[in-house]
Amino acid sequence: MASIERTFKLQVPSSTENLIIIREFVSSIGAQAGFSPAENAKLELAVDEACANVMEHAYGKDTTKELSIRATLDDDSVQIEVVDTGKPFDPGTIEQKDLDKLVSARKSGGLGMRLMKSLMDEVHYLMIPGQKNELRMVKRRKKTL
Amino acid sequence: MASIERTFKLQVPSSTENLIIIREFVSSIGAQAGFSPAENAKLELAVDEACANVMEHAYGKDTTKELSIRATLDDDSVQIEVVDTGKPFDPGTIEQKDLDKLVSARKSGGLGMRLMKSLMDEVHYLMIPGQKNELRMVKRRKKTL
Amino acid sequence: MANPFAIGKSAQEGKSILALEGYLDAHTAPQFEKAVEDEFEAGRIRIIVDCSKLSYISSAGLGVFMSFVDEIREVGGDIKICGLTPKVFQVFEILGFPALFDIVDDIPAAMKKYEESPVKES
Amino acid sequence: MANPFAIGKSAQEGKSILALEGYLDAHTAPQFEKAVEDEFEAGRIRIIVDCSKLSYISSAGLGVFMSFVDEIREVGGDIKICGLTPKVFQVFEILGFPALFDIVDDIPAAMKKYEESPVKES
Ligand SMILES: Nc1ncnc2c1ncn2[C@@H]1O[C@H](COP(=O)(O)OP(=O)(O)O)[C@@H](O)[C@H]1O
Ligand SMILES: Nc1ncnc2c1ncn2[C@@H]1O[C@H](COP(=O)(O)OP(=O)(O)O)[C@@H](O)[C@H]1O
Repeated sequence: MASIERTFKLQVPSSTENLIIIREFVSSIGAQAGFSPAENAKLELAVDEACANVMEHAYGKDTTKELSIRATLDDDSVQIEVVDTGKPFDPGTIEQKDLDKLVSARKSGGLGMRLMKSLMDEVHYLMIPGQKNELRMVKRRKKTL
Repeated sequence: MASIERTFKLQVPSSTENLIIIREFVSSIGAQAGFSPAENAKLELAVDEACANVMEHAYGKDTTKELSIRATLDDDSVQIEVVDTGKPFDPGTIEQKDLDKLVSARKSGGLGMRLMKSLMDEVHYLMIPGQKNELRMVKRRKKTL
Repeated sequence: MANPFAIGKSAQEGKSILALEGYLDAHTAPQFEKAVEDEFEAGRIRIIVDCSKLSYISSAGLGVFMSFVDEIREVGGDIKICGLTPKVFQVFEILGFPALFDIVDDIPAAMKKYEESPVKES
Repeated sequence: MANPFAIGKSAQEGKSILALEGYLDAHTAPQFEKAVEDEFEAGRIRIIVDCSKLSYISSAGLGVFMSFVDEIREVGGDIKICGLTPKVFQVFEILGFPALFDIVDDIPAAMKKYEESPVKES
């Protein structure tokens, strides 16, 4: 593995039919990073959740919008940034309800953000109003000393 | 299929290990365009050849460089632009030798450009010295009237 | 083509079997939602979801299980889940689904579960 | 992982069989080139390339066949190609390879071809 940083970018229309392109992109990068199939499946799912949220919430299903994913691979980690120019939101205001509460409220949502947090080592939101929303996630590579 | 134009972009380091990411990207777009598996295989191969040429010739195997692919899907066609900032070249000066000549000269190259031309409906090179080199290829979608 | 997902429907001993295949994500979840809704509205409230050919699930797919099960249990039915591959099971587990759903190995085990406990005990 | 390609080597009735598997592109072609070179340098000049498990080929892979065959034929050997799937065969065909190489169905057919015509007639 080269020690320099490598950057990959993907930009697709904000349509859920492109989630499969996004997952293939991420999974190829995870394979290059040397992630095991199980670890790579986690990376793939976390990015799917992040992008599905942008498509549904930030862009309100407007498929004429664009969504960008930037992946940076270095010796220590894979870093993913998902960028959109849609509606900003404050992740701090989102309450994490217990699963049984969601079930009795007959909700179908509320699982994505908790999944991202368990699947990745770091999850950060950065909102620059009027400019862009960015979700940055990091998954560390296990060191084989 | 929506009637508006959809654009997809991919940027990867100029390393042959990324050809597989490029092929997956292109093949997902071809599937969205409704190409049959055989037509899609042609699109995928043409773009692989274009990118392998950039990696080898335009960038002379310098893997710190970046290569971009832009795919535009509309009602009539899939258009692919491969962009690099490496060494420009004049495709008009490239002689197409017969296969048996290549064999007796023990050449391993000289097949890529002829493949692209047979696989795609249009192949254009555009070199803007000091700025970028662009290879634009078009594959038309069959009309089902 | 771009997002291969399919649902096979069958019935066995008064249970409805929905066999999921391929990728269940935000794009394909509405198909699954419709299928569960159709069963419920036709009064077929004992559902088995066979995931043995399901290669991928995201929260949009999990949300379908979550949003229907309460309603179905209220009328004496249930959704039993079977055939999860380790990869897909991992996602159910992270979210704590095993505490809320009967998750068993295969269709015969799901049938047996319906004998023992028609509605999951909580 | 990112670019799965493998070459299986075996020998049968004095022929060297190289069984290609996966994706043969500009990234993996050097491995194939090295394998053919090794055979040639060890004096094993009757080569059968079995492509039945080859899922993809680009011009970099085709170039390997092209660059060695003349040298090998000069010393009385050959490269016979077998097992091409329709997808891969299409690429050989576009470039006119069938006129320059013996392309047959399977390993037994390649063996037989070596009996009939040890070096492809041109
Ligand atoms: N990228 C985003 N832009 C705007 N709102 C978001 C975004 N991501 C999440 N949200 C908000 O946070 C809530 C919880 O998100 P999540 O846990 O992924 O569940 P779900 O998307 O299924 O509702 C969403 O319902 C939405 O209101
Ligand atoms: N993108 C490119 N940039 C610079 N030179 C190129 C490019 N593409 C092709 N060439 C030149 O054209 C020649 C023929 O290309 P091609 O038919 O693809 O065969 P090969 O790449 O195997 O030599 C190359 O050897 C190279 O000199």
